[in-house]
Amino acid sequence: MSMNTEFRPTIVAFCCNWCSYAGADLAGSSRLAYPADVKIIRVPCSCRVNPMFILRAFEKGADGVILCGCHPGDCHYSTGNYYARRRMTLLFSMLDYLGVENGRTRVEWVSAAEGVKFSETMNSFVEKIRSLGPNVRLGDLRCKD
Amino acid sequence: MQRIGVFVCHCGSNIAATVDVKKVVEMALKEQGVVHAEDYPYMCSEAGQSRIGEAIAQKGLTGIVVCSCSPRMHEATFRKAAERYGLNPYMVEIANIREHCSWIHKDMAEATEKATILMRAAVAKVHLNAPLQAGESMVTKRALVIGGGIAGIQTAIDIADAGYKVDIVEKTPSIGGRMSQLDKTFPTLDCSACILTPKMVEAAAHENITIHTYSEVEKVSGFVGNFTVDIRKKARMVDIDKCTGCGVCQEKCPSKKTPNEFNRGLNNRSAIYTPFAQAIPNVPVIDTTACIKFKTGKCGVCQKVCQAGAIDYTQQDEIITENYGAIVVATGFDTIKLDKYGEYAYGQSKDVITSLELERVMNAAGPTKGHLERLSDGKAPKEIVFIQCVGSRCSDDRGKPYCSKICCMYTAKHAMLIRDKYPDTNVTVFYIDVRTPGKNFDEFYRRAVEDYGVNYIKGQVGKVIPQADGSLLVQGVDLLDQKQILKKADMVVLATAIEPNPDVRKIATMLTASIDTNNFLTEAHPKLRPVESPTAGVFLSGVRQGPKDIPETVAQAGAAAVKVIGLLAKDKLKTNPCTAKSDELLCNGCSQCANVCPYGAISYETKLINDHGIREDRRVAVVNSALCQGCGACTVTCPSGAMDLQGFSNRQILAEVDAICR
Amino acid sequence: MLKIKRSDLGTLFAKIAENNELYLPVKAAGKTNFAAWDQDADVDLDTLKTVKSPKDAFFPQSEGLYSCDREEGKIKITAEKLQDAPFVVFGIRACDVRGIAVLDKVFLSQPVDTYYAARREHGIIVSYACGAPETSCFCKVFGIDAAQPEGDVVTWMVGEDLYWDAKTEKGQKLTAQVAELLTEADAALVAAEQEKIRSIIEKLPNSHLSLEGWGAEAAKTRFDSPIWEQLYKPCLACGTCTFVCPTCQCYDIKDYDTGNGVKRYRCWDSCMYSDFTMMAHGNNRTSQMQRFRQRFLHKLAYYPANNDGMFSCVGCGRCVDKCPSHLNIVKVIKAFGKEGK
Amino acid sequence: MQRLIDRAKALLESGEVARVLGWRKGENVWDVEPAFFASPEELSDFVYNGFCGANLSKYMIEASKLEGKTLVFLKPCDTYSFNQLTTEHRVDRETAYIVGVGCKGKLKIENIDAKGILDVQGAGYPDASEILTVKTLYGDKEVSYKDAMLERCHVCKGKEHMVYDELIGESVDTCDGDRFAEVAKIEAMSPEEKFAYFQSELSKCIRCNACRNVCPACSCRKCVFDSNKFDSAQKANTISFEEKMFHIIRAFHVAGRCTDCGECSRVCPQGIPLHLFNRKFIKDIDSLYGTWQAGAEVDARGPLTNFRTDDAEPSIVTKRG
Amino acid sequence: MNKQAELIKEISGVNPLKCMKCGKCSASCPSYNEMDIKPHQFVSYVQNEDIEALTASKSLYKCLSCFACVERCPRGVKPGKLIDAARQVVIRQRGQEYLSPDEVPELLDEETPQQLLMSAFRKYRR
Repeated sequence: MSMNTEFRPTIVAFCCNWCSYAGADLAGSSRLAYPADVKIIRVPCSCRVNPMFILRAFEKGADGVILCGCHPGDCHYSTGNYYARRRMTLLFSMLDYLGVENGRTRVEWVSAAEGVKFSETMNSFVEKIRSLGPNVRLGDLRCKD
Repeated sequence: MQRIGVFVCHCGSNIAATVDVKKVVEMALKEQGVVHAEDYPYMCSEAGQSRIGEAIAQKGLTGIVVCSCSPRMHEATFRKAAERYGLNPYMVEIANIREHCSWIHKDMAEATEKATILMRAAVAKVHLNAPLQAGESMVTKRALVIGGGIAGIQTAIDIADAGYKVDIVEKTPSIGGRMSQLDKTFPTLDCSACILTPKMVEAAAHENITIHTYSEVEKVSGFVGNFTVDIRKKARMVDIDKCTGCGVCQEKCPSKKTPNEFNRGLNNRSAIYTPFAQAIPNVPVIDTTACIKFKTGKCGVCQKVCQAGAIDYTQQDEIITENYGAIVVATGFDTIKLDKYGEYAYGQSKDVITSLELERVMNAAGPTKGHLERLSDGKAPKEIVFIQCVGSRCSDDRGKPYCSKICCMYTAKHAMLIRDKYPDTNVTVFYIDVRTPGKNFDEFYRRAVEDYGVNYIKGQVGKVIPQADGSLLVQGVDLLDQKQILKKADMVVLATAIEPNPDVRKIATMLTASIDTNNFLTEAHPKLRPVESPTAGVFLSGVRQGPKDIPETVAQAGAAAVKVIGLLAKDKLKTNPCTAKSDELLCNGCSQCANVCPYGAISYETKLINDHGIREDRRVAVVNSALCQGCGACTVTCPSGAMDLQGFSNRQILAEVDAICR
Repeated sequence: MLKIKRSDLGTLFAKIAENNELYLPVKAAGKTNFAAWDQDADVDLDTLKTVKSPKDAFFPQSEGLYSCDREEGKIKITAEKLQDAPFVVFGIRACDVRGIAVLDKVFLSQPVDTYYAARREHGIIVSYACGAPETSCFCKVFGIDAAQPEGDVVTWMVGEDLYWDAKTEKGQKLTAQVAELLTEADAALVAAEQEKIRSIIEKLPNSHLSLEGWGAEAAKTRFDSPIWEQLYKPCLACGTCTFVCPTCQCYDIKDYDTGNGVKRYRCWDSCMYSDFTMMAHGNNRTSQMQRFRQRFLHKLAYYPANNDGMFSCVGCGRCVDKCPSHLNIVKVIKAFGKEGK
Repeated sequence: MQRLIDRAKALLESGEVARVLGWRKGENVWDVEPAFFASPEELSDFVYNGFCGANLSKYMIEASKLEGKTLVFLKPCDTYSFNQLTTEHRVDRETAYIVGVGCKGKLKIENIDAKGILDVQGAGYPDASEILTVKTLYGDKEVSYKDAMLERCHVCKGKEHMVYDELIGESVDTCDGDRFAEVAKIEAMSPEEKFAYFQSELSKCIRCNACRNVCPACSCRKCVFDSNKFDSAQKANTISFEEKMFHIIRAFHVAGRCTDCGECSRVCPQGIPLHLFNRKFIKDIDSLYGTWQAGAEVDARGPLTNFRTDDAEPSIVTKRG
Repeated sequence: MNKQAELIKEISGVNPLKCMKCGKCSASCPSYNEMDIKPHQFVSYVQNEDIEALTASKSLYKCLSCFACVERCPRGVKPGKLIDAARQVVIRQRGQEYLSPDEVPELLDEETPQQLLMSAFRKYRR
């Protein structure tokens, strides 16, 4: 069989407490399945996510990292996700520049009412990561060991 | 080293049917620092909570992980339980193995593995949890109400009645606001002044209320319970203590060519004026832009005629600084400008007026002394056309996308009053929809149609064309009759959209309160916290929050007052301990964090820092934990990592990442 | 004396690599450093100084020591495997060979550093005389002869031939492995080349630095000199000088969290760093001046005091070339010389 | 150069400044070092020539803490850094007396591709010549001034000083290249090529921190890679992903604050083109959030502490291809 | 889904669902009385996908394209654009397809006033 069917990626999802984490809860209470590969870390706001967290996840073996927050304009803290958006745009662009497959990182805005969107987002993200395969290149960044 | 207890909830079969809870317990016991693990059918039950208590007592637990439903559901429950059993509530973490696991996965092995990983991440986090104490801040037992309309007055009276001091800041020379300009009120048709004036007097006479008219808020700093506000008291040029309100100065004032704001510019006033007869305080102000004395230096009539010697041309603006525990924003509304609506001929013909102008025309104290007459020639109009939704429900930039809410009702009121007083005058209303939700509202509207014969036409007006004979040709459509209508009218009244007063941005910025795309202030929650702003200690009253009529405004004013009273009744405030905290040894004082803080919670101090024996004065960031809401924007901006968020620290989140990726 | 044509060096390296790991100067992304040899390696014997010294071969920038893993509630400790296979470091210059001697005195004296000792035991040094010394070189000051390096095997490039002279038992063993590629050669040509090199060294601006006043006694006489306060000012507190230095031997021991335990490793540390020797109570050197002074007094006073007067500077001049602020040990030596203290 | 010394002497003697921050002669023409001069006599060692590339703004952080004013010589490009540091409250404008000094492009001794250099003639200021005469142990050679210039001078930000108390000397805009050409070249590569390129460059890194310590934007009292705040080790690790992490995070931390002064690339002992990281962010910021030059004005709010509600979504990275 | 209706929406760029049925278009229309289908009704015809009736309507020929309705519509529905689109549908039904931009110069004879082209561009660019 091809490797993709066996490959079980490790995926870290950072979700803001007010919208996306609640959206994930809604996906759960609506029984909208998505792969168990996704593990959610609760943060107060998407602006709490430091690029360091994302790189650290890759360093430790994650195959994909997704950040979910309130829709722009709906931030519980009014402006947090706008900062997150700029930070992540630049970070992703840098990873792309370094030759890391873009697609291993994603930002998606999911409101507390969007259980369906949360589930669909996770399904498509896992699908994407499975198609990319294991995170060799970010792993390869370990140039010496 | 923490001693951690892991409690795995079955949630009946909600979790246990998909997750092998015994296995999770078994895996938990292998984790570093886990000294106790058990499962139980309902952890959140009283019995479940007491098991946590037992384990805390017997095993000396220092940290707890509950594997259960979403923390949004029961985090508070388990934190309280921990506190009850002597553990700091912030030593509890939840692993969400229901919404994020058992409910979405079918395969037991897979779900159990994921639940184990989520448990592991929570354990890793708890290792780095620190006991957090909710902070305390003192509450200044005084409230500020910005805006002296009916909303502000009602809020102030309610707060004052509860025994707290209140200051009202009103930018015009008198309190009263929009309501004082109205003639009658729907749906009861009682006279606006008759019901408002007693309220104004009550406020003025109230021992707990201080009114600053002709004043504006200049600067706001501080936080919930501890605001410091600078108020600019504009120079009145009239000594408020000496003036007796006799009115002679206004009579004698030679400069009488200034458009009267109170009458919407429909007539003129003197340079020294009180906006209306019942003004509170009944003390005039000198409009220095119109006053001959101020323009040419020669005149001084008012000073000469004033028996009380109250006129003082040397007065200067004065800034007073006061402390408040709470601030209520009740700055009200105005009608939108109609310069983009050329088709209605507003501004081209004096006989096309807004509804608010009609209120003044109908009012006995108004420019026509209450006679309904055309402003162009003073003749009685025989044919009046009302146009609804002028600028409301409009998706382009000419108007506002929202419904202004009050127009249907006041138009019915106007139509009814006209038909009542002038039965030979025909009234036609062009409407899109008639919206009358409210007690006795639809009945009121039906009375206008059924008892007073007001002609309601479903359709809009495309154009108003002033005719050579002074009449107005109204071109509209009757959608039900499928007819285009050309109607000759003597007067056209536009139900103009309302919008928040234009100073909204300035005030919102000062208060760090957010405003929506229509410039209305945003509520902390649109349904559950409608009178609070997202900024703690700032409350919303009246149309500033959204369009509403008088009863609703008064109700909201009361609600805002209750929130203020609830706040002022406390001596101290507990603050959310999950706030940002700056490590002074690492802080560069670079101010980047303050730039992104939405709450203005970060300030800078120059402090003597002892950095491993090196003592120096350094500029360091200081977080005001009462203002900080714990979003964490600052933490990522801080390059040195000096700024961290308690409860969601860098190391805690990294520990979770590590545990998941292990 | 043996020799091999320069053009045949590829064959020689391949032959050495058959039985040994081989490290030699390789050019990658524009810079030459010691690196493992393979068929595609861009071997660079013309660059006089690799950016980093070859000390990595015996004392890697980072190396695992042991790891601790949790197993069923117990802790299992696994030591890192010691070097047990022979390896050859080819092309070490005279100064760097002396650098290894400096390290030996630190790591091979009691208590012996087993990781280093294992590498020294299995490592074979093929040194390489300097053909064209550069301005920043001052090895002569420390009694090093760039024309006659030490080592298990000493080599010279004369014209289009590499001359090969085994000096030790290890060297002879290596020579035996590659004997088929080497031919007998005339030592006189080497001697001529050596004279040429030595005459260039005489002309180098720093070849005649005076070390007067340095050595053990400097620790007392120069510690409190106000000159340090002048000298350190431009120092950026980076670790460039220490990391390119062939004799700097300080390391830090750190733990890497593997999720199920830790991997304990050591990595080079720099006395220029503010957290160098950071202890619970703080740091015993609180200012950059103190850290700066430490480095130079260590090279020129403390080390000689403990090692029979041997300086722990070998005059390679890497710090002279690489310091971002152009500070270096030559300026330090001269600054004190000027004052005559 | 004599004008600089004279002016510095005058200001020291009048007591207007307590010290002078400039450059001191080295053993050779090229190894000039940043230095503080406390008295007019010490100024005899002062030098200003083509090798005075060091950006003295960062030294002003420490100088700001000292008693009295410090006279600092800043080249046009250095003034951006000074402004940025002022914005971040790391230096105090009041304690600095800034003499904007002319610049004709600065040289990198490594760019003079010669062995055994003994002297370089023609690098003086203001009398720099277009051709440098290089005397070496192994003979003389000539190198054009332009060829020996630092990379950053080929993309010079211009000859205007952003902040100064007085100006001495003429500057030349040495810009003859496209600042973003290298970045664009890499962007156009396939992911494999990009990866291979950075892999080969970054595997040279020895974590000496010279880039960080010279960087005027990296002005943290304690770098996050030196603290335990993120469990991030400063020193070389067994797993060297840290290296890339270090450079990505460093670039990220200075994004929007980096003035593109080029010091990081100048000092890297391994010749890693570190400016390519910073410039990538600058290029992105310019194209996504509007042209931005850190340090062009004091107190301007940087792009990463700002936003527009209609900013591009991060998915633009994928869409851009 | 009705193809013609989709086509009209695509050509006009109008979303008929935005209409709040206020009738201001009909109130503004100078040709109202001449029309069998009134301007406000265009919108519901498109919404109800009754395109046949719309294209057969004489309103297509009565509309003056004065764009008063486009100008005054508070919801940006712009019935005038719908009717313009309906006209195009009629033309296409007759087999007279688009004019591609590169054909335009060929079709221009020298006698044609340039203003005609310009005014057409100006009108339809909105």
